[in-house]
Amino acid sequence: MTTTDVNTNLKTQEYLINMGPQHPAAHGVLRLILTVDGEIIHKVDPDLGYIHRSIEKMCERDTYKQIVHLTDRLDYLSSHINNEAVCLAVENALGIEVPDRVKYIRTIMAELTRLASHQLWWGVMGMDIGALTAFMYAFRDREMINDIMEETVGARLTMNYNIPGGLMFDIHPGFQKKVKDFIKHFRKALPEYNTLLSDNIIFKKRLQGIGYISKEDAIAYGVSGPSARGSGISCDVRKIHPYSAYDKVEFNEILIEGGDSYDRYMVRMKEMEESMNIIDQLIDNIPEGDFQVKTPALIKLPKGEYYQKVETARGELGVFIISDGKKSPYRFKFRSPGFSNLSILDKISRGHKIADLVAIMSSLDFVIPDIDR
Amino acid sequence: MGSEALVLFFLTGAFFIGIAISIAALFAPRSSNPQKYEPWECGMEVFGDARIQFKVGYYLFAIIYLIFDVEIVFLVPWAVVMKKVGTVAFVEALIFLIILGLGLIYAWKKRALKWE
Amino acid sequence: MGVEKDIKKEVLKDDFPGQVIPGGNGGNIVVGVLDKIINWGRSNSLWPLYFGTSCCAIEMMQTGAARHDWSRFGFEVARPTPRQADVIVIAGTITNKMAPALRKLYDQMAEPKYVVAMGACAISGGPFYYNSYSVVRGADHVIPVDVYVPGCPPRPESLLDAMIKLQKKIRSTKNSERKNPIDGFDEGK
Amino acid sequence: MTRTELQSFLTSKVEGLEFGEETTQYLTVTVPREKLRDFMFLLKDTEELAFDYMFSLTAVDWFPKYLGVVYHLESTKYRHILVVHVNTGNREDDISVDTVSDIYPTAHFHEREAYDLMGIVFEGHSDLRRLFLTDDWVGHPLRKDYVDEANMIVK
Amino acid sequence: MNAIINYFSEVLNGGISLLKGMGITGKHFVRSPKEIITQQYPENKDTLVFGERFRAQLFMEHNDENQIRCDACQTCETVCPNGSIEVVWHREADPETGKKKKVLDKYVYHLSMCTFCNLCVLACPTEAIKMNQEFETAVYDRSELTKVLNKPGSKFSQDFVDKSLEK
Amino acid sequence: MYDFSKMTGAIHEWLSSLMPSILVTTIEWVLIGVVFLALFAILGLVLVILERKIAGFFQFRLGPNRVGPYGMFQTVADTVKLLLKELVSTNKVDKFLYNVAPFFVIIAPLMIMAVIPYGFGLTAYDINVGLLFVMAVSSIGVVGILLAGWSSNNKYSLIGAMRSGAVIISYELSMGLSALLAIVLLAGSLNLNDIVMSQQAGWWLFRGHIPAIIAFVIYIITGTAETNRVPFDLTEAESELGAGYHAEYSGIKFAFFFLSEFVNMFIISALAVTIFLGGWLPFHIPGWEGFNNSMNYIPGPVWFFLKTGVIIFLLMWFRWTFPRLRIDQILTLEWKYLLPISLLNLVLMAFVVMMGWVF
Repeated sequence: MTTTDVNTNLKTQEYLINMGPQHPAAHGVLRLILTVDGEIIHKVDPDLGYIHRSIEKMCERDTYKQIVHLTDRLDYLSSHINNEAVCLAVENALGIEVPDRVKYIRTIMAELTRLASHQLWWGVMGMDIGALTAFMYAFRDREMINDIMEETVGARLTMNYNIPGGLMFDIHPGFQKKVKDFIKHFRKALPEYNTLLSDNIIFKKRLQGIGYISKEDAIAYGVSGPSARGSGISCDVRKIHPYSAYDKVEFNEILIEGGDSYDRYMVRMKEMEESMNIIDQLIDNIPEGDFQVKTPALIKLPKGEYYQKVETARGELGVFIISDGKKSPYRFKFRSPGFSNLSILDKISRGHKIADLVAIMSSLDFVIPDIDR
Repeated sequence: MGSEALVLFFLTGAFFIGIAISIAALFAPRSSNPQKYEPWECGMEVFGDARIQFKVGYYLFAIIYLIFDVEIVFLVPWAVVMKKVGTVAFVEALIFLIILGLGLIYAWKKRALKWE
Repeated sequence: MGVEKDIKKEVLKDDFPGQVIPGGNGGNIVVGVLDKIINWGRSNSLWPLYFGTSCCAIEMMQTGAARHDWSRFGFEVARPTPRQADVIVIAGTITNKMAPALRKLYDQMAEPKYVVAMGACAISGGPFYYNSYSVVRGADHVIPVDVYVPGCPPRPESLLDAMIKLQKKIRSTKNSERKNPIDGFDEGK
Repeated sequence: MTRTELQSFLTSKVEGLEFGEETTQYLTVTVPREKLRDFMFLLKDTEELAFDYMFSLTAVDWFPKYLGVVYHLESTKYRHILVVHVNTGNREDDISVDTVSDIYPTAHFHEREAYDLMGIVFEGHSDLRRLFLTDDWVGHPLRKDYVDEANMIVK
Repeated sequence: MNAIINYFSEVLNGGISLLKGMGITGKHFVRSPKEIITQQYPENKDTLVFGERFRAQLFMEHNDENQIRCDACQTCETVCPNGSIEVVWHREADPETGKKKKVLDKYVYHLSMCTFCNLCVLACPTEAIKMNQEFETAVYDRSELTKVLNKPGSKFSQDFVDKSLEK
Repeated sequence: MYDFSKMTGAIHEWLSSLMPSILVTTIEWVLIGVVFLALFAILGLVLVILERKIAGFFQFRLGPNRVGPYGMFQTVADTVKLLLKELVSTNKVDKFLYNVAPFFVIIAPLMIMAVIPYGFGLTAYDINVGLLFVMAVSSIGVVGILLAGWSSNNKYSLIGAMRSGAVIISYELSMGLSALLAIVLLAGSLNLNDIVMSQQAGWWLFRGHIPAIIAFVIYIITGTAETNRVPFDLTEAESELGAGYHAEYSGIKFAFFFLSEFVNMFIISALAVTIFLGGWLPFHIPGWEGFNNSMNYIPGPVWFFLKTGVIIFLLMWFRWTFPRLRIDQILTLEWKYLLPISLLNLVLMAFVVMMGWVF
């Protein structure tokens, strides 16, 4: 007798099943139409647009200062970085050089945002895999960042702190101390995260070998951010095309060669440490100076095309402005990281089980409004 | 109490559920519209019926389970008297368990224990 | 507040698309003893449906998380299926594509059911009220809303405040006169 | 490769390219519609260019002349960036562009998006359906002349 | 033999990792009386302090004489990205100079649409509007969210503007 | 030790002196029914609130604290609400099976509760094959889950039900081998009361050497799986299947599934206590006579529920720590790890018993 697989001869029926838009693991309202046989996924067909809010169209009628607040609502977990992208694009187009103080504060804020985003991702990832307490631990620490934001920015989530030409307010006097307190706290909390989930055998087994992205695929599908770095591709915009104060700080680009879900997970976990290092380097050295430069009340960009890349918590966000010289852009396009990352979902989840799909989705870290815009 | 306890507990349970369901059926508010009676599938129209030839990846598990379960039942009386009978029972059961273990190894090697 | 009433008409009259489904129920001052018991149960065990579409969902999670902890009120048993949920917290924008799904979920919920519209988008479309081609201007065009919480997103305390107000509303409901506000509004879709 | 090197290299390989002004942020090149696929293959497969990473695909309505697609390409090896423009014949009936989704798989979704919101038809795309909007949606909302009185309140 | 050792070491290491995880949660359980960070919202209303810049609602400052600083210039209305401010005004001749000036009738604020982006407050030349922290804004009827911010009979006062700008 | 059968006997005799035997039997039946229903319902209510409170403490939060003192009546409020919630079912369900499923999941645990000794002589149904009976009836509960999932005509339910079938039949093997047989070897009886009495000299967990400890660990793992709790909660697996097998149940029908999960947890813990931890026997430390005597004053049922509480807490601790396993991993764990280890353990235990190495 040969040791052939005895399971292969059973005839069964493929069926379609909706996952989302209202589903606990849909991370919002992503709808996936799954073609499944038993529990094995044969095809994933994402159906987007359940949160398509026509932000690009709206931008064509707004002034540049107004556009900034819309970007909060794109990828709401990296709202500050989205704001920054628009502001940088406008500043570059106008040829404005912002003061160093602004650059430093923006960078610190961006890294805090990244931390908050990764914390939330970690919590939700835990929840998707079934560890409910992880969620609460993450939110405890996230709440501290929210407090910092609330004090300096005045909002907890959709911050709208950047304006073209600088920042809306100067930092709050208590900002530096609070940030340092948080970093001190989080340096202790992060190892707990690792003990609770990263080293947990169940968690490892659930993620290792699941959703493998090869290096070539990642580039071809335009995967960016931590998801690509989990496949060993150097794609950190902060390193390659530095903006704000990233050329003034030393940090490592986390690269892990493996390419499966666990590697993507670990990239984010290590990125949190890097973010803390970046903040450490900057927080005591914020230079004195203005927190904004004067811009005209109604900004008009010169005719032309402007592209600005930034690294959000999810990957490379591109802001593409085509201006015809009027007060509103002619065309405003967001190249959102999630959109490209989503396009590889079908390829990497085929042949896995439904439970794996949830893990893969978590490891790619989607924010649906970012994809749908 | 004797075996009539089974009847008693069956009746108790049935009574409990019956009362609760009838209270709900009688006094709960209700509303009706066509969409209410469609299966829930994340808020979308369902694709087809759920009565499908579902791939039961553990079909073989069920068969192996059956074999093992029956054999465990054989072990139960042995376990009860093991203390009294002693070595003979141990050796006999050992042979039995070895065969059982061989069966498991066979299934393992045939990859019947691989869920797909 | 006569002035304000006029303004509302003035401002909301013409450019408001569609028809708003009114929220209904509640507001009775005298309720019977049995009603009190029933309402006590209902108001203290509002199980929300997992329904977060965008930014507000994060604040909703925050409300559920340790700092604000809505489990104190017994709201923490979030149900994924509408059959077992009591309240939809519409946390986020409702788009034209999502509206039928929202309606379906609402319809599939078992009575009694309540709706909280959380955040500007769910109340009126918020930042997407003007110039957007795909956003429903207020979830109350789709399903009846009991409590509105403005904010973009509202902070967790605001949401808790809204939930407490919803509890108040439930407690002032006469169950014999209770009806589903959507009944008679349209025939479902 | 620097910008000027890139420009001279491309001019030597392909005819009919129009380069943008010197002042643009990245080197911008307009490709004739027929040559798009060949050009893209050239960009991707040539060893010296190695534009393997398409990070953005934008559909633009150059009202009232034609619709256009803007491709942003980067090389993960050399880190140079090229912007490729391609235009359709007009805005009404000649609105097709060859697909590049087989060259750059990421374009698969981006092209569906462009089809959905701008109405550009990508010839040879394997699965050109609406992505964001419902199938029964009329019109393509990102076009400049799009009006939707039922859904859109213009401020 | 190696396989068997691996088999058992996997079981052991797996078990240890699980126990470590339980250690973390167990530690927090034991320490929970100290570590609980829950704020009991409705009871702590009086002691609740938000960041001083936190924005929850737009309001218009009135002084004791029912004067406001808003001269109906409509800057906020144009600057607002989502049209949540509507300034209703009429022209009136100034009794002193005789020049026709804008006079505020109603300052309509749609709280239901506001995103608290603070652009209006920044843009206001006379600092007439501010953000406050009244966050308990939930209502049963959506029309209650459309507010008139100026009190009836309020008047624009240049003195009031000067006084506050001096500060 | 107070023999509760004396008390029940006294009640019986008192009743018999008052009325004819048929009436006595009826009254006794009603009494027993009411007592067990009350126990069942109280267990459900208490365990649910306990779980929510404990979850809170694991997560830096308070948990329910508004309804009644310390939130004690939270579950009562939930029950009132669930009782008066509309019963919705789709028009595609298999009506009969859909309605009959809750009966399975409630009656099976109720029947198991009948054979558990809560105190000396405090068993409703003292059956000589108690353990076998428990194993047999507990698998009936699965039928309820399978029926619920299949009849709902919802694909998520179907997947959940199929998973539950796979898991529960698999884990019954290890449970039988480890818990049943290993301890039956030691105790020499299948009667739960006898098993408890056989532990007077010391609990089997301590007296049974390493094999008993291994058996206990395996029993706890399989018990968690049998009750569909984290890390084996993949029948409901919120993040994957929505609500799983009970997705189409609303109101009180859903409450039955909810309740049965918690009562099953109690049963698993109660069995663990009965088999491994000496049931209602007080905690004794050999040699400490004074301590042991004072322990004897605490009544048996108190000991029983105390020990059960500890095991329940352990299960809750699992739930609030671990991620969920995947279906194939669960089956791998059972068939490739637990089952071989149980078999080996059984041999080891038999050897230990044969050599008389038990303390």
